[in-house]
Amino acid sequence: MADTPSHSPLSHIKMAPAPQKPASEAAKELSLVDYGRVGFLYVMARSGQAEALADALGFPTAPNSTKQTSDGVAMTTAPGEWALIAGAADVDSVFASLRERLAGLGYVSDQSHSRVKFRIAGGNARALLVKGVPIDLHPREFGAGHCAQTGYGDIGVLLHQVDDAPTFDLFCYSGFGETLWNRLQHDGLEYDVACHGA
Amino acid sequence: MSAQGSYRLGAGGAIDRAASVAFKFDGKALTGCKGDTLASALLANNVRLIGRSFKYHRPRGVMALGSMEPNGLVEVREGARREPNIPATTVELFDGLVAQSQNRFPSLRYDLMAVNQLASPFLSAGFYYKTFMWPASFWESVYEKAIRKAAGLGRAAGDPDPDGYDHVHMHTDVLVVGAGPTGLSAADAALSAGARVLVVDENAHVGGALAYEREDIDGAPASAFVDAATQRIDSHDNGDVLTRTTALGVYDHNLVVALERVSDHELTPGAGKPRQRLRLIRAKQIVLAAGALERPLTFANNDKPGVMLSSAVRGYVNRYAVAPGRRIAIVTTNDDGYRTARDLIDQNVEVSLIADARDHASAVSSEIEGRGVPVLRNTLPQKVLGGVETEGLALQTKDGAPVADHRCDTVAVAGGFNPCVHLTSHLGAAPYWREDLLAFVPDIDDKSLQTAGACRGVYDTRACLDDGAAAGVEAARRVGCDVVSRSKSSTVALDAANVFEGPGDGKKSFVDFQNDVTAADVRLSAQEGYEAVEHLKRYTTLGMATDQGKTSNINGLAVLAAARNVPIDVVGTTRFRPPYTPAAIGAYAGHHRGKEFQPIRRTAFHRCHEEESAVFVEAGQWLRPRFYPQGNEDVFAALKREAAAVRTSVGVCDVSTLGKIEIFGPDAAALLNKVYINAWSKLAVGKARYGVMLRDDGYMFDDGTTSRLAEDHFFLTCTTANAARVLAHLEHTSQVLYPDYDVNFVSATEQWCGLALAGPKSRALLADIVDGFDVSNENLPFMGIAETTIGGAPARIFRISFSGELAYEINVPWGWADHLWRKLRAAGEAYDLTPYGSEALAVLRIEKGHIAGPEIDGRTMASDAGLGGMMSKKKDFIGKRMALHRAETSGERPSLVGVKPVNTSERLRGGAHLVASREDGLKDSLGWVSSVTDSPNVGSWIGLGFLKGGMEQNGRTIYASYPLKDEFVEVELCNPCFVDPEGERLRG
Amino acid sequence: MKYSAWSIFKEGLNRQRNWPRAWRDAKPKQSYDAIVIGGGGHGLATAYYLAKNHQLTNIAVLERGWIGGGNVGRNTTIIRSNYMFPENEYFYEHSMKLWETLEQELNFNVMVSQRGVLNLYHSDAQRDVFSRRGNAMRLAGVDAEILDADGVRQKAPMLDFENARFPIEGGLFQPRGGTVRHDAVAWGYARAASALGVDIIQNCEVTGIKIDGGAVVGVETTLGSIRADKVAMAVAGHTSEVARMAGLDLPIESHVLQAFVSEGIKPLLDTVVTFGAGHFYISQSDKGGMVFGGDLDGYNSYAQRGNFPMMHHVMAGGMAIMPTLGRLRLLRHWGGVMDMTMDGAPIISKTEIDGLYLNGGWCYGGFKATPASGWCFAHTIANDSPHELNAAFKVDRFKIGQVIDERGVGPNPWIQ
Amino acid sequence: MHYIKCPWCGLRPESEFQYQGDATKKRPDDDAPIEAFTDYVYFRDNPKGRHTEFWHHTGGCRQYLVVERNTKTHEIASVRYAKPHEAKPHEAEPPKEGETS
Ligand SMILES: Cc1cc2nc3c(=O)[nH]c(=O)nc-3n(C[C@H](O)[C@H](O)[C@H](O)COP(=O)(O)OP(=O)(O)OC[C@H]3O[C@@H](n4cnc5c(N)ncnc54)[C@H](O)[C@@H]3O)c2cc1C
Ligand SMILES: NC(=O)c1ccc[n+]([C@@H]2O[C@H](COP(=O)([O-])OP(=O)(O)OC[C@H]3O[C@@H](n4cnc5c(N)ncnc54)[C@H](O)[C@@H]3O)[C@@H](O)[C@H]2O)c1
Ligand SMILES: Cc1cc2nc3c(=O)[nH]c(=O)nc-3n(C[C@H](O)[C@H](O)[C@H](O)COP(=O)(O)O)c2cc1C
Ligand SMILES: [Zn+2]
Repeated sequence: MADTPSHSPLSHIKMAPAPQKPASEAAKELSLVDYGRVGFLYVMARSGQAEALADALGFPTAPNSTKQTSDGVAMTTAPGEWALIAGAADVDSVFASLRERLAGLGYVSDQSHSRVKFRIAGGNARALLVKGVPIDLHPREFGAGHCAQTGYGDIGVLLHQVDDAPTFDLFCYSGFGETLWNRLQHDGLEYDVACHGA
Repeated sequence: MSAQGSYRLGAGGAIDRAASVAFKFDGKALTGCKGDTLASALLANNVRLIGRSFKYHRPRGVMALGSMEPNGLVEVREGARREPNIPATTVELFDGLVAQSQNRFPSLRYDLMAVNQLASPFLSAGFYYKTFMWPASFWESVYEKAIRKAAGLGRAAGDPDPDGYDHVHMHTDVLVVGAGPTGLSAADAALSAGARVLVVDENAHVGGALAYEREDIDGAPASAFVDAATQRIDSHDNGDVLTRTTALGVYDHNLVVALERVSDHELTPGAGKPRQRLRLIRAKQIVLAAGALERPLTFANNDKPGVMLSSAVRGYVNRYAVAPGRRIAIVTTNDDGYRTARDLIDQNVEVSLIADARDHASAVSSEIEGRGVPVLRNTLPQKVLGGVETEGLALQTKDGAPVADHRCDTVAVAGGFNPCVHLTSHLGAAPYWREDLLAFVPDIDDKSLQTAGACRGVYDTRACLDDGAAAGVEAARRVGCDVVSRSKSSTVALDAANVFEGPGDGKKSFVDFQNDVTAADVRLSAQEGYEAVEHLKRYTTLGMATDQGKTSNINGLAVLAAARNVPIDVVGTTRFRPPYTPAAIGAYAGHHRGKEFQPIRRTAFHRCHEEESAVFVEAGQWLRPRFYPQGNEDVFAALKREAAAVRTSVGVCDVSTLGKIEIFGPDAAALLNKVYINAWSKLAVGKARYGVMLRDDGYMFDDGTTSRLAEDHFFLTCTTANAARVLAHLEHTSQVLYPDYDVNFVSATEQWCGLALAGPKSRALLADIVDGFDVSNENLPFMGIAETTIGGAPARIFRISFSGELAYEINVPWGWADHLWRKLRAAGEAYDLTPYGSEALAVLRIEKGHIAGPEIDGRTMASDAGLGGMMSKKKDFIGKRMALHRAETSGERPSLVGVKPVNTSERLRGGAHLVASREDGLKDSLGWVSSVTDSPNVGSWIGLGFLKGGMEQNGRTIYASYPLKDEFVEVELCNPCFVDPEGERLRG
Repeated sequence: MKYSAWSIFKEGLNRQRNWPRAWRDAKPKQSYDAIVIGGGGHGLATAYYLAKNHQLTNIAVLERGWIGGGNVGRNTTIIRSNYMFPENEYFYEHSMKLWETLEQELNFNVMVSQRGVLNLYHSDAQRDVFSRRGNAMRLAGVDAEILDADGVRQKAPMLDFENARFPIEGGLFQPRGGTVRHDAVAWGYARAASALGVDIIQNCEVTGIKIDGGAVVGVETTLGSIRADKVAMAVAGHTSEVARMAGLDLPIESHVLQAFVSEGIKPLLDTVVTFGAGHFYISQSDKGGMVFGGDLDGYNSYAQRGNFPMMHHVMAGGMAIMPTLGRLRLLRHWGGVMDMTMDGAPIISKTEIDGLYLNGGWCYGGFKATPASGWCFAHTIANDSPHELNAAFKVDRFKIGQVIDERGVGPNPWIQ
Repeated sequence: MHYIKCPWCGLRPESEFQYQGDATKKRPDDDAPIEAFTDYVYFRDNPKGRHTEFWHHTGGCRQYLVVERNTKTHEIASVRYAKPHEAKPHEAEPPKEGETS
């Protein structure tokens, strides 16, 4: 019995990690990867402090946008609110440091355990996502570096387009993790989705 | 003679003669070929009788092409995949297809129910409103049963649908509905202008009407244009053409819901494929290029197998290389009949006669006459002759002079065109009448929807191409593309006779074929005052069948207008509603069915519970352990064992589903003061407090325990059922009511999972697992909280109790759930630790008199639940004034009491009413029993309830009346707290 | 002409030549003793009972379109009297009794079909809530049965007993509940009222209510102004708009409710089934169509059409409880404008203006109330005071803390 | 289907929102007469036409929005935050012809 938290609501399903493949090949197929728990910090500005906070932490301010910061990838989720994605290993130190830096500006809540991350990548990634995501994912409207707080079917997700492969990350509440996974797997069947652990 | 049908022509058509397809109709094995529809294959095999009508069981056959078909309905497929009422004209032939005729007994050709035809004088429109009233009780038991059995055409499959459906969200600049010349041209133009374009067409093929015609465009066969345009659009990054995709409906803000029949042309869906896919298309601009439908004429026996639309006859010859008959007569009001004649003659099918309602010749009529076809002008059809099938035609001149009966096996009817205005009317716009076109055309001037081509009365193909391009360019311009507008084509008056009905009393002249509505029915309806067009529809059922009046509506309106002696535009049209063609309920539901109806939410301990063989129960979307049976225990045995363990040693229960919200900010306490009835400012850091929230109207909304973790940081818990609403309520309070509050929220329901550890031995067990934290009563008193670790896992421990025992709620981050559970189970062995589920939890809380969902049911005031004293007098809070006002004005309200049977062996039931005597009626009811349990602790059933007078009646006996089971139990009123009323256990 | 099997037979032989108009095509007179605004079920029933029970025959029903074109012509036709609060239960049971003899009363077959209404429950807690209601019905002398899962299976074997997300535990059944041919109710009352002398005036929209010295004196209409001593509003979804003409402020919101009908099929379902947990209910019409619906779309609306989210939800509810519906096809769907009160109970009441009466707030359940609503409203108008059956449905109850909130969701009609 | 242009998230379908009713009513102060409370809680203008109402973007940024919408045509005239925010709203392109929100 290891004294570490379990990694994912899918831990009971044994999945091999994704095989390494040349990028050109990987881009063609559709893959779905369970990353389980990652560092997920929720940052909230106090009234009137959103810009100051963004300045202090180097966070983006435009809606639906993301930015790589020294603490992780910051995504705007709501006016004066951000999700900060950090490595699971760093989360405690980033959390502690943010708490200090946020004094008077806002608050941070460690939500790493409340979310799981699934990654969808490859040529048919959009074809899969449109089965659940209602927003326009056409490259004219939504590209690498964009994020959106929306849903896949009835399950709320924070969607992040990572690159133009295209690769998308979905963060959903842990309680729905298994349901969303099963649904994505089912919806990907017609594209021969390959499912893996991280 | 072809193996693919004796009526198959030797050449031509867009079918693949090399690919034979085997299918069955009414058990008979037949052969068609690839590219056929079921209808064309049946016609090729000379199967003309394919169904019986709704009311009179008249023989019916194929009349049309595509989705407008009113008559040729069959059941397709078998078993759980059986589908009723499918137009044979829409079924693409595939190997192994099985189809059956419907609404006949014992067989299609000898249908006994056809006697209804003899009774037809008594079955006129609305006859059932006038009879079957005596005796009153006979309606359900006799008449209605018979009517219901006779009604309905096909049968539903008896079993759950085995196939899958999915939904896809789409966005586009321009959506074009219809891939005929107009639609393709519109799409092409919009795409070249730089817009994102999507084209949908209900057919398996592109080209729209052109697919059935022998026409040239710019000197080449039309198919060349169609193929090239389709190719151009489909291969473009921003273009897409979807066939087999019907735009079912237009909804607000330009949502078009379309159905793609992904697998209906195959025996079963391919691996991973849905049967059908609903496409939710949000289009900035919509171009409707839906074409026009030919309409029939109204005359006696116009429903017989062998009577077909003129354009359909032509289409069967041209596209499917099928001769619908050997000797075909044509009745027409315009040039379309002659176009049909031309294509028939070219294929060597005999055209025996053309009866033209016009008095004059036209270019094409002269051409056909010149090729030797007899033409009668000024002549109207009066009656189709024959038995089950068409054998001839009786005619009259327009002024009533007789014409010799004509012998033929098929009658092609050309009554003019109805532009396909349906989708323009979904948002409410009504079309208007154009006398020059003898048609209702769309009157839509919407900034996001245009009509083009035949759909707005432009019938010439060249003009359609121009009209489509103009609409496409305009759509692109409106979405911001830099283009120059083009002018729309003008409509050209139709050279047609203004005729809808042949001579006669109309008793067998069908207007609505599928619903068996005749011209006589329409006239009767008008005579009886059902003369508003919507009354006509409802009284006669005109236009209410599966084709929704595609062939019938206008002809019905014409008869009504004549009967009322007003122009047809005064009569108006009935409203079209989605869907354009009937669509599977499964497709609308999509993925949401069975267990997937709502997403399943699992707690962090789900696998632990599974390992402990828990039986789960739904709590909203959550699954929670209901009980943990041991051996073959049933629920009652298990819950008693589990509840007893909590009272005597220690139990553990998953409480992760409770809503949890972190509240930050300097105004957090002020916010809690607004939403809770009690005061929060003075709650010390490290302490928890029970709170009650009210709705604006003063009734109880929710309750829960909230803790202060720092001066500006609270941790709120609320009920599982209300978790989402409570968060919304907090946001409402802080964003809408008090936007100056400096507060932030984050939902933490899934960050922290929780276990309740309850029972006299809970402290000892807790002491064993915490990492050196002092859990003594002094250090962690009742309502105290601790932030510590358990085997390295960060933990928040709350000394709160729902069971009334010494108890703790332990929260750890989600990922530590397994760890915590295993640690507790290992350490718990020494204390006989027992996991307990929601059933035992209910026993415990009822014994303790704690209110829950059944008590806080939205109609309870805090004072009803004995919590009135918590309401702060010093501060404002949501619901305060209304609660106080209601308490003053609404008289004596039932309030919380405990009940137990006087005879302790008797059972109590939730939902019983509390009454003073057996004779009492509902008006005398004094209250009700809200929750009951067979209490292991008390040794009998006990209950909570609400009673007028409440606890003032303590000790009195009354009755719990449950007439649904004829139970009437004498009960004693008592303190709702049955266990440890002083609260020594939970504080000790 | 009296309707009967004999008249049908006679007219069948007579080429249907003698059937008269079902109701007279009346033109407005200058003045009436009473005017009923709204030619829906309630307005027409009110006129009928005013004439029949209170001998008030110099009256008119003013309908802005064609009679029966409002909610009476677009509802899912369910009738029941399965309420929990006495204020509701006695009233709706009175309605049920009137339904049971309505055909003979009106000489019009409105096809009252008492095929039973079955409300499914999925948990013990829900069973207890339903029991409280069922027991209330029984205490009021009304029929009700509580069924377990097997009992439900006998009534509706095609429900999903195996794979449902919310497994069926049982149901509350009212055998006398059922369905009625909705359009026929409007026509039947119109014909019977017209025969008693009531003017039924179509295409006559009321555009103003004339008040003099705190008392009503008539109405303005698109066909001119008409004098009347009493004016009674029964305009359902348009209650707020019409009441505003008299300056009345009401606890009502208008919301859209959708309904759906499938293609006609041979008998599949013999009773009315409601699946509350999935916001879905269904019955089969005599014509064979499966008629079903769900909840309000959930936003204020005067449009007689709904939107996709609720539509999807309803279909999913159907598939969740009756998966054999999957391959059946939706034929048509539409919407109606519901007058939602803030406590879910109706208003049949005098108003603060003399001679002005209000009938409204029927929410999504006013069809079953039609006979009793007309009956009580007529009583209230004729006597200028409510009958005991509708005394609680007064408009001022909201000001004095006496709401009749049987649903318990508070003043938020959009919450399901 | 209503599509609401959330000032933060952009154009989103109705299904992401929870309707929250009439936005013209203001919660009275604690000491207001009881009539003010009954009016606030129960009485509604319920206009046929332009209606000012709350939509809560529960499936997105969780902001309460004030939406002006026509209850007859369902057309949306304007959308703004209930609680003013200093942060930049979604790039507000001028609505193009034909766009409903
Ligand atoms: C989809 C749907 C399903 C329903 N299902 C059920 C059910 O199963 N069971 C049930 O009991 N109830 C049901 N209802 C509710 C029921 O239909 C209504 O509560 C009831 O019909 C309302 O009363 P009414 O018949 O008088 O209304 P309506 O038929 O709407 O009559 C009101 C009339 O007033 C007219 N009017 C409005 N303004 C004016 C004016 N200014 N001047 C003149 N005339 C005017 C309107 O045109 C209309 O004809 C349902 C409603 C809908 C929409
Ligand atoms: N000779 C005449 O008088 C006459 C009359 C009418 C049409 N026509 C001919 O018909 C053609 C008209 O061209 P057009 O492009 O305007 O119409 P069209 O009929 O060629 O194409 C319309 C297409 O839209 C499809 N459609 C209709 N509603 C749909 C929906 N809701 N969802 C998906 N698909 C749908 C139809 O099935 C059809 O394929 C021209 O070639 C014209 O000459 C001639
Ligand atoms: C109980 C019931 C059954 C119905 N059955 C049918 C039907 O079989 N065919 C049909 O086209 N419409 C049917 N309708 C719907 C009506 O055509 C119509 O849509 C509805 O009355 C609303 O009117 P509107 O669409 O004109 O606004 C039915 C309506 C109800 C209330
Ligand atoms: Zn938003």
